[in-house]
Amino acid sequence: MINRPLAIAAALLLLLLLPLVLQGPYIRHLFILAFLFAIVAASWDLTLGLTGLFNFGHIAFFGLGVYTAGILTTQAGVDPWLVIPIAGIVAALAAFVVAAPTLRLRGIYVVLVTFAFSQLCLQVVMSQGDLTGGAGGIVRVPSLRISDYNFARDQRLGYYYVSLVLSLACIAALVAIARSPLGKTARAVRDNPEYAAARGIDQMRIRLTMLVISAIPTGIAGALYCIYFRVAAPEVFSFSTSTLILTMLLVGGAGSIVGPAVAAVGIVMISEYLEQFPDLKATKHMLLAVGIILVLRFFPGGLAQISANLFARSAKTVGATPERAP
Amino acid sequence: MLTMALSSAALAAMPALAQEKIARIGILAPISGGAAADGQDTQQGATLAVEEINAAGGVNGYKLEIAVADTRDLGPAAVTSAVERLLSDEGVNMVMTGYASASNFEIEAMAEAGMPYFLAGNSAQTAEIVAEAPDDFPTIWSFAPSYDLYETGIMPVIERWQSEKKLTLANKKIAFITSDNPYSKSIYEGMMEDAKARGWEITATEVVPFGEINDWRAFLSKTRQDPPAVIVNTDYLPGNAATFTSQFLENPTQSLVFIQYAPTVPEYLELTKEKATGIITSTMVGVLPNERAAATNKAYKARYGIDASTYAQALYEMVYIYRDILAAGVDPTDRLAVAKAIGEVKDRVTALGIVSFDPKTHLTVAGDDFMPLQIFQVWDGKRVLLSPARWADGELQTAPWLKK
Amino acid sequence: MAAILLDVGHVTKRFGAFVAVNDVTFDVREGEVLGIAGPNGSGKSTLFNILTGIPFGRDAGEIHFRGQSVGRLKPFEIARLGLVRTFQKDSDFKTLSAFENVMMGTWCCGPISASQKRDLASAALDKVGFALERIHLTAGDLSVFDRKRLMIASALVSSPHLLMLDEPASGLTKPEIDALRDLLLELNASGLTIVVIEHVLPLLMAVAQRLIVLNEGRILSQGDPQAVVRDERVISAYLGGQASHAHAS
Amino acid sequence: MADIIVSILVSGLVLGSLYALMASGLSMVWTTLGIFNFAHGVSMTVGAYVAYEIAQRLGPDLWVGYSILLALVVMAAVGAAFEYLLIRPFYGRDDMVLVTIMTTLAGLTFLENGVLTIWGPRLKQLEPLIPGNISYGLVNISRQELIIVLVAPVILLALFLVLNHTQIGRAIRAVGQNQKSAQLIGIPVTRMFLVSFGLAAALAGLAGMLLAGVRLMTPTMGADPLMKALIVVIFGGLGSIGGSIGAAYVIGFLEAILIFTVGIYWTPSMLFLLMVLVLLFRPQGLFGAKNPSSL
Repeated sequence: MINRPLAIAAALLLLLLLPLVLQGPYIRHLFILAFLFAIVAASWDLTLGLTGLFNFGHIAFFGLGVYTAGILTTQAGVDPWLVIPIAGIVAALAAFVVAAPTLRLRGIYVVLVTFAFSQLCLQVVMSQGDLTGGAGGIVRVPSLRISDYNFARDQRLGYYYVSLVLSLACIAALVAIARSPLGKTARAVRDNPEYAAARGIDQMRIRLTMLVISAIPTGIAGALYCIYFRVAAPEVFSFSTSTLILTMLLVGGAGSIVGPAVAAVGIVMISEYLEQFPDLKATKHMLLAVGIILVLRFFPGGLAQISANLFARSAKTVGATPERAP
Repeated sequence: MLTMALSSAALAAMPALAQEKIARIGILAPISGGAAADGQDTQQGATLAVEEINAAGGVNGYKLEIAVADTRDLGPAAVTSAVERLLSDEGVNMVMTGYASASNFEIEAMAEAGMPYFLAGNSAQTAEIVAEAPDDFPTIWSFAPSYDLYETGIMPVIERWQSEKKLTLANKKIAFITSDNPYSKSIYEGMMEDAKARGWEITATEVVPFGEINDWRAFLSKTRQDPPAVIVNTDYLPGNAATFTSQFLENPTQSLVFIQYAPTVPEYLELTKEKATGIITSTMVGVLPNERAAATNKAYKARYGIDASTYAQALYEMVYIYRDILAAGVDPTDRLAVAKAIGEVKDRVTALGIVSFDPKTHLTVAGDDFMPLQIFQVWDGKRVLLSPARWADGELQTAPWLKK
Repeated sequence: MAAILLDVGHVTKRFGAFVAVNDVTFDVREGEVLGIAGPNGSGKSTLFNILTGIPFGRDAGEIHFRGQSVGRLKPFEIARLGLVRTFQKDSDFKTLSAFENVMMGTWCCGPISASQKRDLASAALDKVGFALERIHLTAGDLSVFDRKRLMIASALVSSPHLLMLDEPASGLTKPEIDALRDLLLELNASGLTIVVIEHVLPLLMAVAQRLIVLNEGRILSQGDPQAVVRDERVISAYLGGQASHAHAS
Repeated sequence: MADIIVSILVSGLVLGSLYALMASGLSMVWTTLGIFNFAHGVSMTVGAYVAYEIAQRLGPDLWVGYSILLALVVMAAVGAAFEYLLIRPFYGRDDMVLVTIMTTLAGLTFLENGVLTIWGPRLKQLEPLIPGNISYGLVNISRQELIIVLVAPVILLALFLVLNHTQIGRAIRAVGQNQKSAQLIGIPVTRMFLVSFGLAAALAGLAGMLLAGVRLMTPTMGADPLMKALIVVIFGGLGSIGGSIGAAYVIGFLEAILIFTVGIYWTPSMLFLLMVLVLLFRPQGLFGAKNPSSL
């Protein structure tokens, strides 16, 4: 039997010490990338997994965060630290706007509208070249600094800790929300919308709230992504970015919040591992696709399910088998 | 999984076998994803050069080796990961690319790591990053020259043809179309400015989104309302250019047709075959009809079965520049010395022009005696260089759809 | 005579050409248990659906609850007025624990503190006789009867004015049905007004003070349960149809 | 002016025909299985490359004859295999809609990169069935496009006849309307899924083969048509094959008109915006029956 709080504490300690053990920017960079994607995957899970809202435009909130940071820092001279929270607010506002038409719809229609929204964002970014740099994007985004300490010149140590802290904070907040009465109500709406309505639950409001909440960490991650890479590029809105994050979400286990975050780390590492074999060329993407399908096929609940089995095995055997009607 | 990634990273970073000194060149290229054709050229051009050099016994006691990093969709995450992978490889002390991203943003990471970085990507973007403080970017060198000549170099040539009676134009009207990317759009705007200053009347303009365009007919119909003597399309994607050509020919007007860059790509010629005969194009990062280019192309075709594109030729030249630097005794691990030696290359004849560097922008110098603005006409599935005169291998002919 | 709690006048619901509920008029009086019976497809559940707006409203007719028209209200607003229903199937939030299932009923309670909500939920669980040691189990893992009890408990949390039960006995064993009967009688005795749709006639006969029988979307007969079941039209509708299936499980 | 109107008509017809071929398959899969197949666009890509391969091996002269049929058979098999491997294992799961979105996306990644691996990144082109252009009065059209305009309605009519007048067609429609009842009356429901996926892939493949004669082939050539098919299916109403076909021509003409009036630049945005508006005010689509939120 594994002690869960202990396992979490050990994992956190490992993450804190890791960059000190593993020198050099490469591995730190991979973790930074993984942490940023973990925020996006976990917050997407809040709507898609936990609330059952078929939001497929989540990547738009991320992209808006990226471009908010890019535009404000390069064109308005706003401090990069400051744009991180601002991007969260901008994304939340965007979520509010997209919610209006979306929440009246259900199922696949929500998929289509939200997906259309993310495509629309891409079109707007591409067409407003003077502001967004169009297809080329925005370069020379200033990096984070604390007085004279430049985060761009420390072998990515500073960014490692900033993104680690931000992602832990965001994920902790998301988990807290998932466990709050609001989060439980969202699950109730997902599990059984008609029953939820019959208990006086205003689904539109719950969905709206969750959509807006989930946009905030996503926008924040987008801003940090932009500042870290020092570029805002239209690829963040692309189909492949969406697919990548969605993979993390489902492989991690929809609705579990932490699962997608852990999967983000795993998938970034696996896909980077495959890069060690340049001869694979495009077949590495094929291997990943097969892997995804196998996970979905044999572990329907994703990593979260595997870990739940691991942690709960002893508890289950004690005899909590539910009574069944004869 | 993590340990796997770590251990193989460590493996990759292990010093090569002791008995043979290896100088590894990092190549950034989009091996998978939408730009994979360019990525293939980039990789193959470099590989050919390395194979030749090694077959000739290496250079100054070193064998060359290539480490390719895939920039996938050219997005920030993929590019930066590829850059970091190369930077983490202790054997890599030189990185080259055709282009690694749309904005060349990776230049900053390369500069911070002190890595010699030789790129042929959009020089306007490179200059935007480097030119403000070139001393902060001692290791960054662009094989592509400044693109300013595109804006002012083409209209004079057209007017010269007219005055030399090689070309009869019915009027002094011109129509422009571009796709929305920094490269095409700045050429579009610059050429339009130049045409206006020279007294041309602009009859139609349009900006199309960057990406695959399947229907140019709307713009072509617009031009037909008031047929201009010249139609300029500055979109640079070969597939789009092929579609543009065939749709123009469905109902051609009496116009000289100029398409920026794309017709210099071998695929364009292959796809359009004799259909494109008469089309005018220009490039400053293009393969000249010189002996060097022909020799490389021959070797390349023997090795890969296709013609060497600009990126293949450019990477081939970059590797040979690097070879000569090592041959001159520069230690490949002394990155600053290698970078400095690149910047000092002077009047070197390559398949793409004569290479010297401008210390202010770190770009190659542009001009007829340096990296020239090459103006071609497509004829029977081949490119005929018309300008500059120094390299020209043919004369302007009247396009088949034009009445003599 | 007791006050009218729910007043239903000439309600109609069509699906294309099919009229599921056809010009139905009845009322529910405070403190009574009204039974609604009828063969499959007679419009019982549809009637419940249009009264609560879940998942759809009526096409024509008037519905007044405690004097207020509910025709334009959203389902959750109707529930918050104190008209609370259960469902025949899908009777749980399957990933929530038993206790959390019941807590969902507190959305109808108005602004009260979290601890008050928990107290109300515990009281409701107690009232339906749900075993305390099972309150942390996931609802999806519970027995049918436990889930039915949870659904009733979650309805009771907010002390509704009217409880509408949609075939509460379906899927239950004989002893469970007896327990359910006792529960309903107990609830009614404490003053709760109940409308119950049921196939299982003995249960209805045991708890209902009035009975309505629907057939093909219309009210066939209504009034005293004993009189209604002796009504010729009812007998022919039932025997011609579903009587033998009345005890499905 | 007259020539512009003629141009709009011609381009609208060409676009509409292609969209109809794409959207009918997408809509059929949606109707029968209730899933949205993100890999539908890549079926078109694979179709074009398979035809290219056959033309390379058997020679372009044979292309008109059985090569097309052979390519269509291959595509139907690809579609059926896709259903068998990526959809069937997830059928009946609570989160099926979500999971199949992911599996079809994974299928898209797999096939797109498979094409890239097998045929390489370079642009390719199929020999047109009949090369050259036709000019008749104000009409200028390439012969290949004329073929598209003529063939699409024939194929779609055949599809209509198959769905309405053959046993298998009626079975597919029955499954689409009510799976349980279909099962009860003895229709092999899962086999119908296979058939409908195979048919959809063959239709998309045909669109790809026809298109590859006028445009260029790249491994990502299916992405844009998928987006268009998506818009078309929404306009026509998810789950209405006839509606989708009607909407395909409406969108084709609309796109042609928009390109000539507001320009190519804003056309995609306008179409997407229009799609959002349609979803808001008529979620059942322009031609769909009023049955929203079937999920």
